[in-house]
Amino acid sequence: EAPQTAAAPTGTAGRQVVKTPDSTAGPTCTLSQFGGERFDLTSATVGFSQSEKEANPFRIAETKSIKDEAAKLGIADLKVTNAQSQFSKQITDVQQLIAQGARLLVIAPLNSDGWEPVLQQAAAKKVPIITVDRKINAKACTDYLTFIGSDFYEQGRRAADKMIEALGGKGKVAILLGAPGNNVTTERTNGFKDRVKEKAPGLTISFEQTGEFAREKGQQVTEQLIQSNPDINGIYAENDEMALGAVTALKGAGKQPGTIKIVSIDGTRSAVQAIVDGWLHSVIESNPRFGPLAFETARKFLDGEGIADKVIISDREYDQANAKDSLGEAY
Amino acid sequence: MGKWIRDYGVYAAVLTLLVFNVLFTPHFLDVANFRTQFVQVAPIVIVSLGMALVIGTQGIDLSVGSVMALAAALTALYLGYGAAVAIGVALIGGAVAGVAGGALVAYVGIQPIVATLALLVGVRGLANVLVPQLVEFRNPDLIALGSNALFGVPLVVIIAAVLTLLVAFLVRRTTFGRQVVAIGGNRAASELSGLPVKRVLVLVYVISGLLAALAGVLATARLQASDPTSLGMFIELSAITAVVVGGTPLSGGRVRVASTVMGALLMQLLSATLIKHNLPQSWTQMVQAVIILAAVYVTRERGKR
Amino acid sequence: MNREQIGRLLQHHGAMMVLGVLVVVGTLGFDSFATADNAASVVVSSSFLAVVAIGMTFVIISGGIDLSVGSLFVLGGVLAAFGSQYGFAVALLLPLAVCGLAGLVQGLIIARTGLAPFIVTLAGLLGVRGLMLAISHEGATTYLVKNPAFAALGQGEIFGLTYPVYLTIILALAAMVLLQRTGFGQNVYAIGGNEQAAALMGVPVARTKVYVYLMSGLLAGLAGALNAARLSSGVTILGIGMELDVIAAVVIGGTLLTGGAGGVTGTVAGVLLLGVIQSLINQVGNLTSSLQQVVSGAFLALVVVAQRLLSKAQRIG
Amino acid sequence: MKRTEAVLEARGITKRFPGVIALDDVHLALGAGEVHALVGENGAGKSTLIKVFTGVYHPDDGDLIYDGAPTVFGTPLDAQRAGISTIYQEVNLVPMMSVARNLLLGREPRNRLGVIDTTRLYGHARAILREYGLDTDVRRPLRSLGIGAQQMVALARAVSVDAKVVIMDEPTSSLEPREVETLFGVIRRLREAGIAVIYVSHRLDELYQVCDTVTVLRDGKVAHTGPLAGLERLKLISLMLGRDLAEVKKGGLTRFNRDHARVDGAPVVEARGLTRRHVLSGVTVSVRPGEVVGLGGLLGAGRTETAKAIVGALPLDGGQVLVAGLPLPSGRTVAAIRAGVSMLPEDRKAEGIIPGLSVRDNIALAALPALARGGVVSDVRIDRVVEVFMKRLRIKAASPYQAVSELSGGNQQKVLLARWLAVRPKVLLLDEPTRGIDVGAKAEVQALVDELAEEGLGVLLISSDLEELVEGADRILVLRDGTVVGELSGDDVTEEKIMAAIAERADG
Ligand SMILES: Nc1ncnc2c1ncn2[C@@H]1O[C@H](COP(=O)(O)OP(=O)(O)OP(=O)(O)O)[C@@H](O)[C@H]1O
Ligand SMILES: Nc1ncnc2c1ncn2[C@@H]1O[C@H](COP(=O)(O)OP(=O)(O)OP(=O)(O)O)[C@@H](O)[C@H]1O
Ligand SMILES: [Mg+2]
Ligand SMILES: [Mg+2]
Repeated sequence: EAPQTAAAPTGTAGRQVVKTPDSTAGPTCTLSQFGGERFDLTSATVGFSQSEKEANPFRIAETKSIKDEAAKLGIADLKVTNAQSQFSKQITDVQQLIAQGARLLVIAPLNSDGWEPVLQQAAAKKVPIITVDRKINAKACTDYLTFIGSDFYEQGRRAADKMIEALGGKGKVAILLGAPGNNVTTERTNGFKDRVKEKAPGLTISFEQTGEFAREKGQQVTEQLIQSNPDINGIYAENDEMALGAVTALKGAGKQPGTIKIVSIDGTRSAVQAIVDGWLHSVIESNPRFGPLAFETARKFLDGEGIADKVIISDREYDQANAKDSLGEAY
Repeated sequence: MGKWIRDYGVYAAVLTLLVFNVLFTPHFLDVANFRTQFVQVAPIVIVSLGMALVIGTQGIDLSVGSVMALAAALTALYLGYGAAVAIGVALIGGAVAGVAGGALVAYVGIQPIVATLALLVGVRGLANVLVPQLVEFRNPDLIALGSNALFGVPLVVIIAAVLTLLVAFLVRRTTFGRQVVAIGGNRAASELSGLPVKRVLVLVYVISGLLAALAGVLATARLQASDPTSLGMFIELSAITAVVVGGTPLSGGRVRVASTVMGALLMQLLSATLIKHNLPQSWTQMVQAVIILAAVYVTRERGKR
Repeated sequence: MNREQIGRLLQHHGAMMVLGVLVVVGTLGFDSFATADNAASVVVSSSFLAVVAIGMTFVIISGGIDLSVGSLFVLGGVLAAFGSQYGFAVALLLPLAVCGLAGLVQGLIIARTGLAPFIVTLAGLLGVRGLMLAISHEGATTYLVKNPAFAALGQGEIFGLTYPVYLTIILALAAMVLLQRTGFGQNVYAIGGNEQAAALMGVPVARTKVYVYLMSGLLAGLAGALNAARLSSGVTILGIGMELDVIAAVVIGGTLLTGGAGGVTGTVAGVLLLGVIQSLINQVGNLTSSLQQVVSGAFLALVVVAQRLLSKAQRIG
Repeated sequence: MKRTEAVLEARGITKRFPGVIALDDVHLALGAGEVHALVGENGAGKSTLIKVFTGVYHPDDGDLIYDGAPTVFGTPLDAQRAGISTIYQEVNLVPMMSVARNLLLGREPRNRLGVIDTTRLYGHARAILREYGLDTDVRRPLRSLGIGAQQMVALARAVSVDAKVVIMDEPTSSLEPREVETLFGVIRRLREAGIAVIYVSHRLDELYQVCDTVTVLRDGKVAHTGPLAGLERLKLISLMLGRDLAEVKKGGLTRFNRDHARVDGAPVVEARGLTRRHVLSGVTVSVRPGEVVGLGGLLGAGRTETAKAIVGALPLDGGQVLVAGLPLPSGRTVAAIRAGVSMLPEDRKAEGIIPGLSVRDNIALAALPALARGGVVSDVRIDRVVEVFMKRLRIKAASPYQAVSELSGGNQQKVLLARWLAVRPKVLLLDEPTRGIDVGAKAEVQALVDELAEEGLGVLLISSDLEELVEGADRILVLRDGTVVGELSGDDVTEEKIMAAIAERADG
């Protein structure tokens, strides 16, 4: 049996769609406000700093999208670094990209805080920074140009909505947390809990343990969970990998699909397939294909157009209704 | 009395945890629970067995987690030729990593911790180059290996048990086992006594590599997916802890197989207890630290470093 | 005799020489390598690792190992950021006090019970990280550095290099003097070389060990605090696996893991070497992340093998 | 004896280890300027008593009186600070540190800034060592020195602190005659300076040369104490062994009884032109079955290296070893042992015993392949072999399962001999087989060597004890600077001739 590596979809399938700003959006940033000068993207050095190894579908699709789009636009000198999940390394990586003469930086930050040294250096050289998928806690237009990505808190809330829908607003839910200390973990947890509190007080969260965003850990924690809390009704996994690990655990324990409702976030091909198979209830998407939007934003900015302080993309959701048809769009 | 605690302290600790759980953890006495704990601990036990041998020679093998990842990658790559071939190739991969580590230690004379640290970094990278991302598979044989049971006992557990017996036999009853311990006790003396020191050292790392690879295959079979990125991350620390908590001194010259298995069980039970009681990560880690220290303290080798 | 001297030189300063070679290669191979900016980024980012590695050098020379430094580093940062709301002094002293205490406790356990440093500091690694998570609400809270004076400690510059670089240089020099020219330093070498003999020669073994781990804890906490000042925040996801980088740097620098030999110069060179390798990989700019790991692993192996062969050559010569 | 004069005094000291009473109500008084011999069989408790004096062990019972007041030394450091300076049985220095830093560890000269003044450190060290006839580069690591030189450094270190009491536990066991003379000079100077010395040695000649008083320990108890002068040698031995004077006299002191008959036949082992840079240059040795060949020479002459080269433990630049006419592959100990060549190493602690293993496992170690079937060991066979040798060599141990590290030096040595005899060698290379073992055990070992030669074993005997060499060997090769400078056989085998062979070349 051949390994089933999910190839990223070609064409425009699954392309990111901007949710905000809509046409009447608030403050914008122009080249003159930012204080840089115009340059030609195709001949400039562009730096992309990836935060984690390209080992999960999200990161693979993200890096690929940036590289593909750069190639498509004819950007000759794209420098890519990878921080291998070490934050200190990412700071150094970006500083070295600046030192190598990068005129534009696209950063997928490992963490939202702690960017002071990079921001100072970039500001001094007037290098615009576009952060993708995760925010940087700093001032848009002064410290960096803009943020393009999903709203993780909102993702958590939407996951809660799905869980409430699945369980009819009551029952016991377990959370498989992401890696501790990670902003994504925090926001997806808070969004979920807040929404549950306001909309379905009958839903109790009786278990929350970290699965570190990894499938095996998700499996192991779920095995312990269903053993000691057999009355659990739903599992909220903060990414697809842990959800799929949970599925393996449920299969191993002889459970039938659908007896425990699982909701997760990301929208990888395997997860969407698992909806089709009945194991997952629904998945909130977190779209990693930042290339087109990032470079379009850069182009607009260099052309003098105003850029919103954040560009929130609209994430789809997959469930029984659309999973089968949307398989081609999942990454 | 002191000696008794040293030799059986880890058993007493496991017993204490069991009693605690029986009293305070719901559904602990279910058969399914024990099954879960044994299944989860099996790969750690297998890795720890190899680690115990390596530590017996006064070495250490930090590369086991990466070797597991390599085995996972190779399994995925060769699954097209059938499960048996894939497992074979994975084991060969583990053995080759062991040869590399062993050769660096025995023939070049690099300290084990450094030699295997280089492997830890490099082999995981290699595994990722081979299989850059998680790959799911549906090979029924491999899945069966991970989830089937014989007389109600999961295959994974049976394999771990058999390997434990095998390694115990190796240590107690064979020339090789004695030589391992002698080399760990005094390498210069062993050399002058005509023991094939270098060969034994290489063999020990090969065994550790093989066992780690097998653990990687089993974990992969259980996960029904090959995940070289995160499989076996930090397992070297769990394995070393299991060995040391079991009373094998890091200074070598002694291998305690049964206690090592107990050490692994202790750590497994501990983490299960903390998960089942839904403690936050911060507490989990602090409690683990205290228990490790306490266990190592009671089983410590008096008068030795 | 001459051969022997060369051999010894190569072993002690091997890292320095490889460093030199790599710098030349980088300069010839990449236009943007030998620029002031790039050099500054390597030096600045290395300085934090170097501070931790200096402490580790003492620990390893004494025949021990300290796996808890990564956790102490992140704890130091979180505490500094947390403390910065109460002023400069708290921001600096709180991490030093707590991390120093953690080092002290580990040192006491190691010295008094004779437990293996590996396992004690492994427990330290877990426990300290747990403490950090507890303080930061499971890592969810990132404290920001509110005190401008403290932030300046990590960000202020002289001649394009930040203060921590100069502090690192001062610390390295002080450590050299401490190691080579004081009784304490001699004691560290002695217990690493032969603990039993050292005890019989009247070296206060237990006390020396306690100081060594105390120092390692203090330096890891200090590095974490400085880093927090630099980042203006107490980032909670730092330091995982840092201990391995630090140990690698110390070993590449020629300090023997068996103890009894080594020095601070080598360690500093080892840290810079790691930084330069990383910078070279970044210069290439398109190695996949997995391949980067293979390269790092192979390089580490290469350096230690070369060192080993050189020291063999020296012994024969 | 006036108690008040004692600098250091043990009153009823008792020290127990699991299973043994190492010291049992020991009394010993040491006066200023007195050189006090402490003797006894292996395991009698000498080292233990010394460790009690120096704060390494704490007595279970009894008092230590130092300078007239009851004292408890918590650590060796306390004892050292109080003025008790010790040279331990095994060289206890730090091999990787330089000679100078070893010598002055803990009292390095400081400069005005309070940091170590390296110039003065080295100058000081050089000056001290010159007094002991040692002229080496003090900046070199200690391990680059021969074991004898290391012992001299340890000695110089101990004496050069301002001590009131200097304790020496077998200081001469690795010294060459000239160094021993230097040492005695030092001891006499100490005596004149009013410093008390405790001197432990198994070499009785030495005791009579330098000691005033003697205390004999037997099984942890004081068997005798009094002035040495006037105490007959045989009487002293009978006190140590706890046997009747008459009985000792009858058995005589002859360690070797065998007639040095001419041995014929082809050499069982033949080493030709062994060469290794800086160590050996063209050493040729052969041993025939039933022959005891002695290797004489000063420390560092290359005797150990010759033996190591023969068993393949030292890589060679040139030369060849033939066993029964067949060449051995160079640098492979396994092959040498399989061919029937075994070596008893000189450094028991570093190269001999495996401390964590039992007596039984230590004995069986080298013979394991022969005692196993298909790689699986046979306990029955091991037990048989172990029993035979423990009996034959009279190894004193609580049981075969006792850890070998708990045995006294002499018994450890016997365990090692047993290890080698268990592989049924054709040639046995013995490097200082009686170093640090008591007269009784020494005689047993020597008798054993005779017996083995009688049975047709070839023996290469390395010893710094000329008397032992002369009485034991049929033929003697004298080494100097890694070359054979003389060969003596028949009536030429005398101490004078050996000395002459060494000296002749040294002068020339
Ligand atoms: N650490 C220990 N544990 C158990 N027994 C010990 C220990 N040290 C010494 N012994 C025992 O105490 C007794 C006295 O040993 P000690 O080393 O004092 O003898 P010794 O007179 O110095 O002998 P030698 O001449 O061989 O050096 C011996 O029976 C020995 O086995
Ligand atoms: N000053 C020196 N320079 C270089 N090498 C030395 C020096 N002194 C000693 N050595 C080395 O150490 C060795 C001394 O070893 P050792 O004392 O074991 O010699 P030996 O002849 O076996 O004497 P013994 O058996 O009495 O100890 C020499 O062969 C030599 O290789
Ligand atoms: Mg003794
Ligand atoms: Mg010798």
